[in-house]
Amino acid sequence: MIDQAPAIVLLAPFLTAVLVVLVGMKYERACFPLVLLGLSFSVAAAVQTILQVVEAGTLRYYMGGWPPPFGIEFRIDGLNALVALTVSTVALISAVYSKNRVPEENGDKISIYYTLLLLVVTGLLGMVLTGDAFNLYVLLEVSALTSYALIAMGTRRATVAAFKYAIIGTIGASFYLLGVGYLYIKTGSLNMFDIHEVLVAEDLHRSTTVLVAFILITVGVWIKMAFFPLHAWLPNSYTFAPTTTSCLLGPLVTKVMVYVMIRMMLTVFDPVYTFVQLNWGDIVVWMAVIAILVGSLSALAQTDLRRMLAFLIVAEVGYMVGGVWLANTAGLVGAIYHLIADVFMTLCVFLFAGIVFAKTGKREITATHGLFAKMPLTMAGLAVGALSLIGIPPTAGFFSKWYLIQGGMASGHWGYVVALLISSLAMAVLFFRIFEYALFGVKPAEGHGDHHAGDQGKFSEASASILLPLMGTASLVLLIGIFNQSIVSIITDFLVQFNLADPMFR
Amino acid sequence: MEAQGPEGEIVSQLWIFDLILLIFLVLTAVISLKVRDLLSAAMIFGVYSFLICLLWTGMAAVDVAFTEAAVGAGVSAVFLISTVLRTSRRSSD
Amino acid sequence: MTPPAIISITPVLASLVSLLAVIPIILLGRRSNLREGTSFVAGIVKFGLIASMLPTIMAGSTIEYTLWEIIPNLAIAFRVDALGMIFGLVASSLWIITTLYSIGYMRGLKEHAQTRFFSYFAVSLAATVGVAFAANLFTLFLFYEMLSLATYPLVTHHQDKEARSGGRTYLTYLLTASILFVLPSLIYIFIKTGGGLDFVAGGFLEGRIGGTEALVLLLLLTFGFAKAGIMPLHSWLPAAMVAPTPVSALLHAVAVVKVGVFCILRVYSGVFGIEFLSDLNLGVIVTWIAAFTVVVSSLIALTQDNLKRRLAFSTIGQLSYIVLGMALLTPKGVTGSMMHIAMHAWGKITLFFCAGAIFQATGKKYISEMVGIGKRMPVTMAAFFIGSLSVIGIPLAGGFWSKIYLLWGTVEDGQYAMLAVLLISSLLNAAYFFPIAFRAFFCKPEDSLFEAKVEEAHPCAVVALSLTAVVTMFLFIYPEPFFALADAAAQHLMNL
Amino acid sequence: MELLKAIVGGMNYWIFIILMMIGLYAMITKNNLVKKLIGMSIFQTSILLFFISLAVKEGATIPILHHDQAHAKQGDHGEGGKHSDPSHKGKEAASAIEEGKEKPSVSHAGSSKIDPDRFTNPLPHVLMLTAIVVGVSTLGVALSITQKLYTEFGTIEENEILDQLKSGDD
Amino acid sequence: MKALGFIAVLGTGLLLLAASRDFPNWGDPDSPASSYRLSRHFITETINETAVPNMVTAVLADYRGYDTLFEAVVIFTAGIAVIGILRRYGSRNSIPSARETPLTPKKPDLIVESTVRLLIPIIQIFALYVIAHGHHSPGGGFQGGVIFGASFILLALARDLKAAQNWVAEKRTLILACCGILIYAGIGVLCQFLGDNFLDYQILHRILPTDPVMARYHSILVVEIGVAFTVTAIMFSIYSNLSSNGKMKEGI
Repeated sequence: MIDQAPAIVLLAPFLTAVLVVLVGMKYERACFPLVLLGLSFSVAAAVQTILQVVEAGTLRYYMGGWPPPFGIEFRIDGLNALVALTVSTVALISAVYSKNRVPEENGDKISIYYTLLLLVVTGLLGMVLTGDAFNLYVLLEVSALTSYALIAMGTRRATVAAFKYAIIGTIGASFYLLGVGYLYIKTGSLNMFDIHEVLVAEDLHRSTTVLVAFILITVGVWIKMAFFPLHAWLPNSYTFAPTTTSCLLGPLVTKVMVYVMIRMMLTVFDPVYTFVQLNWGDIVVWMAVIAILVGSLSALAQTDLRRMLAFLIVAEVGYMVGGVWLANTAGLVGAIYHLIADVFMTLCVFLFAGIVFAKTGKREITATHGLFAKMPLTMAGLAVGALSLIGIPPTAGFFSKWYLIQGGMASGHWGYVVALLISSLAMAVLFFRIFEYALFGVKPAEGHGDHHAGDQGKFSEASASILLPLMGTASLVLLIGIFNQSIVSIITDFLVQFNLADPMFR
Repeated sequence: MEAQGPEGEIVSQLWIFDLILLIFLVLTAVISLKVRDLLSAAMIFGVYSFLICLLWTGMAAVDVAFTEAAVGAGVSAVFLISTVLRTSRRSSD
Repeated sequence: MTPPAIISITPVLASLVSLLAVIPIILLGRRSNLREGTSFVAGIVKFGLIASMLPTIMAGSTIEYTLWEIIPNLAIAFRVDALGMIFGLVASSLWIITTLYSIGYMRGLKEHAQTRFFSYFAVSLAATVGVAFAANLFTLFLFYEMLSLATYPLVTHHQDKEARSGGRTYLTYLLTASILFVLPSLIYIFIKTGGGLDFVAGGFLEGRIGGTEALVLLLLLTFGFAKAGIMPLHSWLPAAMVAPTPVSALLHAVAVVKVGVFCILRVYSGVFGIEFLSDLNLGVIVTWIAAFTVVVSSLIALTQDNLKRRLAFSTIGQLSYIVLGMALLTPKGVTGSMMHIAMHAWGKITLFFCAGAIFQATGKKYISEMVGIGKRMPVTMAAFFIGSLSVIGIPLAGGFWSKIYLLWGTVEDGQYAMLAVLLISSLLNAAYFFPIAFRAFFCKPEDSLFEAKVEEAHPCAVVALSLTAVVTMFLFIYPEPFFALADAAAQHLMNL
Repeated sequence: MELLKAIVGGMNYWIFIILMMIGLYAMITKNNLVKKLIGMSIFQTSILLFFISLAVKEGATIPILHHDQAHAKQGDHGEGGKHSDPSHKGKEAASAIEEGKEKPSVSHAGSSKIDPDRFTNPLPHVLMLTAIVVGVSTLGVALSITQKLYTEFGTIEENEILDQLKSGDD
Repeated sequence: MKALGFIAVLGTGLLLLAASRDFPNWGDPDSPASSYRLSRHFITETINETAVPNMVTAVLADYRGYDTLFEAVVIFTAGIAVIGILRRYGSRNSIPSARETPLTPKKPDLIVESTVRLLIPIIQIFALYVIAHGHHSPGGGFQGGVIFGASFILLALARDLKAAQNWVAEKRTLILACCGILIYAGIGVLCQFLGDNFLDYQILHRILPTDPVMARYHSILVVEIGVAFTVTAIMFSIYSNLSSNGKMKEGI
């Protein structure tokens, strides 16, 4: 069964999703253990896959036994394997978190909720693993449809956001599909690697159609990943969705789309094409700079905790897009490493927001007042995530920022470097504001703070199923930071084939 | 002419039919978006789907045409109509 | 000439021991005696570990240990040399005394959250010693940031509005400077040198970067280590005086601020290299910046009525002495500045202890309210007097020696302007310290603002401050250990 | 006549772009949610139109083999099935594909009867079957969100919903 | 907003237009898409490798069977999503703004009823034909499934939702949908258990009394049936949710 691992990564959550519907009709309590089981299988298979990739290089799995380009293949290299493991791990963690929260937030639809949760994970994993451009679209839609539903299950503002997301998301996905069509009309192939071969072999890189295909795919993916100025759908969606939803979607969706962008830029189109021939690096990096600044400064202006975090996602997407378009090894290593690190950092802070909401029933940042005394473990978890977002060693965020800044300096994009530093500061301000509330309680200016804290201050740490995911994520953030070398070595092994050290990439 | 198969022949001679279809396609699309009565809009959207289905038959994509006939002209329109009847029939634009 | 480096884990342990002590401190939170006992034990162990390395260092060797390579060519590594040793010794020995003092102060004032206080205190010390023994710029930065964060809860200990705004200023200055200035310089140097940020006696930048780059980097790093309080990035220090006095004493007279200047010293000597700096003639720029800070801060100190704030501005000035001495780039200047780290630490901590003791015993913060206090708290005020002697640089206290060396340094290089600056500022120092002691002891009896019932502070505090005062005087008689270390360090750094 | 045909043929691409623009414009600017969704459907069908258009081959027929052709092939295949070891045959076919660039069809006797130019390209059809299904699924989900919005806000006009949100009675 | 939208739309249109000059000629048999080995292989080899005359069916269910599995999953997802969004169970206090009752009071209409009664069996038989005959003619699981689902929708339209639900109750639709997916995925997993890759039907010749090629042929049929199950169930489920505003009581 070991050589089936790549398929199991995906099939485990997928089949569980179907089973959950069936079992959930009769035994609602059995849903949660099933979900855990399915996702654990997925994580185990992902670990197995990554071990195989590290050991033996690229792994190929032909769906239906048809070799590409006739059939659909999974071609798993270091990048896929890493992202897949990340996705399945995060899914597992947020599933654990959802145990107590789903009955509270969507009590009448527990099995439906879990099914959607597993399906969105299936879609994301499928996007990560597949080597077929069209198949990616199908799985993109699987994850998109589930996201709409998961978000729409929140408050009534979430429904509005979900509709907006559905419209914008469909535009993005359709652009992507159109781009694939434009590639198909020129190459006649759908397999990503085969498309690349044809593009190179027939020197199609000069064709207008390929250029338009590139623009369409890039813009489509940017819409889906909420890259400024295409981010309008994101903040409200993640703010008003059920907390379990935002813990799952917030960290994953945008990052997986960043993965898709990297895959498209490097594997389908050639780095020589995307970076040298088009030479849009400057423009895109400047757009990323604006994204970073707008994201982090808008985050400063928010009073709603999750909305603030949502804007941070916008900034983080700017980091990654900018990092990729720096077009050098350090930048790409930084972007990919940040992709992985950021998934866990974001999960960490979203879990915290979820806990705060669960405990206080409030969405505002001020809801954190006095939490240091009441929930020290929770605050410790947040502290790790926050330090990582700010970029304090030895958390993961520091190392990604290190590589990104290194890349920015190496390619002379000083604006990007400055933007990174400013956004670090903005995040520092943001999180220390939270720490202050947590440390001091209500604003001292209001005077009667102590009574206030005393009134509703009877709660303590959340239950284990809510707290454990946070602790787990926090320790993962630390571990990813500490063992950054092994992750980075996988990434650099992946990047070697593109020969980015070539002087033409600056 | 004889060298081509019968089906191929049909395709190549239907260009004028194609042209009319395409024009009507655009017309129905615009009308379904312009009509203020949503029920009519949904109906006209059904017509649109049906036209596009004919177009595809003309382009030898029978499977797709079949599916579009069932899904686009049939089920999609029914979904739209049921939503319109469940919500509001008037549109401000 | 130099004996080979010794590989030993002692420096790591020396740094970590106080970090490990946090666990028992938290666990023993409810039993205050045991908790503070743990602090004591940790302090003594720490001091012992550092002292145990002294003979090796005195013999001219170094002790190294690489903890782990975190990014290729970039490791968390420790190395003990003479310069680090001076700082390590000072910080760890003062921790013991400060712990003693804190017991008196915290219990005397019945402060809340003492467990938190003692645990973060221990963490801060771990970071401080980590900075002292860092083998490369990266490790240095790591511990520097750790110190910034660990001291935040200490600064805001009172958790009131004032503490909150003070804490805000504190972190804003320190983090902004280090993230905006130090981190990019670090990465830039990393790119330019292709890794390996290890401190080397002659510096490693020479020949790798041009003059303009060197100037920009120098300024970025000088201001980036904002803990050194060089103007205009000094405002955090007075703001941080909202902290409880033991914190102000140890951290803001010794650990934190000295970490700042220590970092600057390290960067000048280990990254740029004295020779490289003097070749490019960059020292002059820094001396002028430092001189400006020295004079202006002394003038501001004159106008402060709050005792702790006056001490804070005094500290800002004294820190710039050290930077100035280093920037002279002469052997005597460098020696002087290194000695001043130690001498000023003992002197200033005495002053802070006294300020705290006064506050604890009488609740007074303002100098104008301290008329006649000497009669009620003679021990405290005597210690205060000794401390001010040391800081001003008058014989009978250790500060004299370091100041002499600094002056000698200016003369050696012919920088008479700097000589003038140092002398003027000494006068100003005297002008803002002596009146306090004078009015405390020699005011007319009817002017005294104190009732007879006012007594000395908590015994622990008094013992602590007497101890530091005695040591300050002792250093005048026997400055040998610090002198030898500073001299060795200077010889090593100047490649003499 | 030929020229006109070519123009009309090329017109498919034009019409696809026009339809796409209509759909996209409606999605972005229409105020009524149902109208937006109709626009979305038009947008999606325009992409289908593009894909199907690129599958068209002059003089080719629907991608289904004639009954006699299929029968001949199946008979041929059936004999093969009887005579040779079945599993071996499957492997052989697969390995023939593996070998790659040269037309795999030559590896199999009898397949030369099928002229690829006689049939339209089936692949875009397959893709668009999927896309149609995706389209109707999206429509269904979006319509259900619309209904939920109606139950919560009592309107399906975007500006009225936004006004209600702004007045802050959440 | 309108101006901005217009600019964006115009930009996109111009972009696409710019590329369309670069396209191969209309209907050109030598265009890359048509002449590439992928398309040629599908046209010439399908019959040899799968024995299915309808290339679309073969490519859909075999070469790109993995795609099609997820196509079915998209439908399934949509069904679950609509339930998740819209379905309101039982006792929750209803919101008055929702239109509770049908627009026009339903009177049993003799002509409509009897026509429908006559039509539905014919539609369903036709749907089964479409599913089963997908190998040889246009059609297959999706089309058949949609038509089958439409027969229930027709019933619900002509009479009311209850009548249709007597045939397929809510739970039953879900079970049916899951079964469809499980049939499809189950075939795939079965292939894995027999030692081949997911959905590699040829290995099934070990348990079916045929050779590998015919194993593919038959598996495609099974897979299509699975798809049909799911599509039928979900189409009806979405309709009943949409038409009853998630209450599953009265349709439109």
